[in-house]
Amino acid sequence: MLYSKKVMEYFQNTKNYGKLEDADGIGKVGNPRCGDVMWIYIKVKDNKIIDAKYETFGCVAAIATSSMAIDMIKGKNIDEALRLTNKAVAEALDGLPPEKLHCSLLAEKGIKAAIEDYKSKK
Amino acid sequence: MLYSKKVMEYFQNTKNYGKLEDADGIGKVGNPRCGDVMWIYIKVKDNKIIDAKYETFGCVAAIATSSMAIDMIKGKNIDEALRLTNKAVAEALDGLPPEKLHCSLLAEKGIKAAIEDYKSKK
Amino acid sequence: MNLKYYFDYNSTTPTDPRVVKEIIPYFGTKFFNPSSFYRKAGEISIDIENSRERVAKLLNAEPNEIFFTSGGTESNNLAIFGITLKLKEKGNHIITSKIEHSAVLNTCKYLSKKGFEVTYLPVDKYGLVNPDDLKKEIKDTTILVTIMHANNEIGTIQPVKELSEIAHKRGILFHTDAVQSAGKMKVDVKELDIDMLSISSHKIYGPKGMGVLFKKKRVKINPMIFGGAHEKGLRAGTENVPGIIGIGKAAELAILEMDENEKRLKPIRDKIEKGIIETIPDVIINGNTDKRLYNTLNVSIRYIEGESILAFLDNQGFALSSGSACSSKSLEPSHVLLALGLKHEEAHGSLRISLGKYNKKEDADKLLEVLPPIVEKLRSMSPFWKKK
Amino acid sequence: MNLKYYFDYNSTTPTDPRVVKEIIPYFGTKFFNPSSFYRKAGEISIDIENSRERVAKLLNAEPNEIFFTSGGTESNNLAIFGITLKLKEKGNHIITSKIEHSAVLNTCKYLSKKGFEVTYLPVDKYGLVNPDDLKKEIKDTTILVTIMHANNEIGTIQPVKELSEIAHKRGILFHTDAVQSAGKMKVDVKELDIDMLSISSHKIYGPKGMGVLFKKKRVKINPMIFGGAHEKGLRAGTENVPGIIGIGKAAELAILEMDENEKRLKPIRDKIEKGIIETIPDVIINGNTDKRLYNTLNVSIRYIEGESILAFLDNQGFALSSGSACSSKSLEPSHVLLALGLKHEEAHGSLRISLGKYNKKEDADKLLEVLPPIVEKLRSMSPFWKKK
Ligand SMILES: Cc1ncc(COP(=O)(O)O)c(C=O)c1O
Ligand SMILES: Cc1ncc(COP(=O)(O)O)c(C=O)c1O
Repeated sequence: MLYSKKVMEYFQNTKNYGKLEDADGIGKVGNPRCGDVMWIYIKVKDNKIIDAKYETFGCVAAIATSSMAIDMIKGKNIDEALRLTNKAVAEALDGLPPEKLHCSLLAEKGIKAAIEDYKSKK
Repeated sequence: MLYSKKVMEYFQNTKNYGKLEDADGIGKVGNPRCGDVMWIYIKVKDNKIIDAKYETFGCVAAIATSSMAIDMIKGKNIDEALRLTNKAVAEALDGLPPEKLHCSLLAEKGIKAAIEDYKSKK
Repeated sequence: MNLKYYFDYNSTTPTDPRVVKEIIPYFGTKFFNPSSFYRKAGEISIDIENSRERVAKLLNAEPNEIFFTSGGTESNNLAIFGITLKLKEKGNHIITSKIEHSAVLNTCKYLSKKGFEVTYLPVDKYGLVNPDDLKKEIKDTTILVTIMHANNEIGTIQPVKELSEIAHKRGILFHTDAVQSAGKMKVDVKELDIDMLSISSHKIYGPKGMGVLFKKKRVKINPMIFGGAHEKGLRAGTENVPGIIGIGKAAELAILEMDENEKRLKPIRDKIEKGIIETIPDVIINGNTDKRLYNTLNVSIRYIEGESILAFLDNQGFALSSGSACSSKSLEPSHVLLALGLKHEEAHGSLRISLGKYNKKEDADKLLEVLPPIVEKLRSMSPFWKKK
Repeated sequence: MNLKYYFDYNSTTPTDPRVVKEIIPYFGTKFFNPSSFYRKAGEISIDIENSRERVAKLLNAEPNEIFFTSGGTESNNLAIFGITLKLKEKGNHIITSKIEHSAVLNTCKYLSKKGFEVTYLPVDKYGLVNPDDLKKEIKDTTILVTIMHANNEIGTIQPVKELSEIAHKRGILFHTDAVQSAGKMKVDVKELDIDMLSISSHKIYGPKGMGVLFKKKRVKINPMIFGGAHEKGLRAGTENVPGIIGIGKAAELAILEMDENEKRLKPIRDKIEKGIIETIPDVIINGNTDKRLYNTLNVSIRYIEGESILAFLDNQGFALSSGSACSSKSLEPSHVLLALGLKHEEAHGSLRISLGKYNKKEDADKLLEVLPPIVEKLRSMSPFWKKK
């Protein structure tokens, strides 16, 4: 399996993980059967994502895309975050092996789910 | 193809070949289609084979068995020569590869044919 | 060779330098085609026969029961296709197990699309086939039972002698995939009463691209690759002479070193097993710890996924494998682990540690040092861990 | 390497020392299984892809059209079985020629026992297939035309471009066995418009036990060996990495040296041909002297038998081959020579001289010195010679 340098960097030095105790929205996506589960936590203030974290059970690509996606939404407002595509995440990681593209999709879905959760609680 | 040392010796240093101009019997056996033709010439005096030669178109085994068979009948009387078996020829050569045993049969047949030819002319 | 942290010997082994040394001349001064007429070529065919004898010795077989192929996969295919094509008038039923290597499973799957019926015997939670299950599944149309000797992922060793006896009582041929057992432990085709058996060179410190099918003389099978009359007409193609010489030398070395390897490696494997259980909570040891290859350890580390563990280990120079879907190219995790009854997520979180003759005790100690913090870090990222 | 008097390069070639050098690390430091997860294994799969690219270049193909097999024989089998199994609903008719290698002929013979119909096109007395014959034999049920590029015994080069065009006009796939042409002469799959093509490593100074099937992307065929998803699912089995690296390097060297080899070897071959004609009466040159591999010479020496000639030559250190039945294990002489219309005894008396890159002009001179007295001696023993 050959990952880009960027993927390995994000995988190894991943920082954005852990539970966000006072999260305003949580997106739980994925299925342990398939080997990938991603929980995205967001904290929102004035329509802006002021903090975000993830918890991920999954492979290198799943962890790296989680971490990258968090980096990409932190500080953004919700609408911007909703426009984040899996493609953008994969590109930011200098690409993913074809069989791993579904991981970036998971990150996109996780963020959307977290925002929805936030909206539904509002 | 692995021949015994004896076969190679008889093949390389074969001496008994050539036409016997005043032969008393000639045995022509084999078939060029199959790659082996043996002509056995004998000269007979007082029921004894006093000289013999062969001409052979064929492989190493065919040539070596021709030469060996000639050695084995020269000086013998006809009845003895008729008893020469292909097995004896092969054994005298320290054996032949299985797919080459038919060559020794040819030598046996050639000698029998030559003796028959001699008898029929008598 | 830099094998310090290589723990993936069930995947492949380096070619023993003594084997390489024996191979080299066959690229150069001894390059002749063994089918050619001249003496130097004839000498190569003698060398091939010597190699056949060495392999025969490893299996306690006769040299004329040894056929060279291009690997374990081809040997398995040849055994299965060879029999089924030969006996298809007699019956169309094959019995195998759920935990076979893909070289057997996918061959059977293909045949089942072509009108054959295949029964996949289940295994217990340690990976053992129950001989009674075999008895029950045999029917009048059964023409072949193929059950592996030792499993590549969990190391579980099947009772092949008992299984082959059951097959034979019903007049059915028995094949075993011994790719993982041969060279590691005694494999005696006479004692086990096996009709056909597959081995692979690159699993026993021989070169890649070479395998052997043992086939009893009285067992007649169809060839699969047609052409020249090589391997007594069973396998056409100019002989891979370096490969043949290599597997012969590898077999010879295996006979000599097998016991010593077992004596040295089993304690190391056991130590790793014990160390993992003691330092990492929530792990499952997969396989049958009584009937298991002495070099193999398979463990599921719950709440995390195998590829991630492999990646962190790889960064520190350790080579292992996992039954996770992510570390292979399929989407499903190991069919072997699932057959044991593991949940998908447990199979995804599995590690296989397989030792070989270049492993040292110190390397294992190092692995035990490195693994727990990796597991801890990954668990700290996992949504499942803290939820316990 | 002691190749002074080796004139049997069409049978096999020594592995070029530069190829051996490139192979060696893959037994040791680079022994990893390319399917494994860790980085060092990933590097091996990159090396494999580089090798694929080198082979692709040799054929002017795309790398994803190159599939590694265990040899020329398997490649031919895979092409033929692969298509016939895939298209058997569409038709059951195969067209080939009478002078194919046994790897094609015996595969076709097997299929003809399994319900396929096979047409064996005749050749003219120089070994050429007549394109008109192909046109005539194509019918609605034809699913494959497989005709070799250059013949291994006589060197005759078929008009494959023309032949494949005829097949394509009728929507039929075209395979060619290029085992003897690839590496020796330009083989451009785009220019020749070939759907599938076989090559063999050990004929181009690469290691034995390795071959390639070129297959156009749009051509779908069935695999023949089942198991893991290697070679994009077309050929299962742990990759023979040293073999793959070896054929890649051999391909690279062939591209570089092909022209030079032709320039140097053709005059030597021609000199031998001329020398034999001038010094030995009653010989027949077999093959097409216009459309012929530059390294190959096949001559029938009438009234004597080939094996005997080979044996005397062998004693003096010369390695050649013959189309005589006696030098092989069958009873029939070369089917190729018979297809040219030669009498059995003329085929039995044939010699094949095939040159390669280690042959020198002086060695050829030596052969010309040695051969006539051998012929004379054998003729003096022959019952046919004096009867003329
Ligand atoms: C149990 C088992 N059978 C068959 C094979 C296939 O052998 P090869 O890699 O030689 O094709 C392997 C290894 O890959 C194996 O572990
Ligand atoms: C024309 C031709 N096709 C196929 C083959 C078979 O190739 P391999 O020896 O690699 O099996 C050969 C050589 O033996 C050959 O000359």
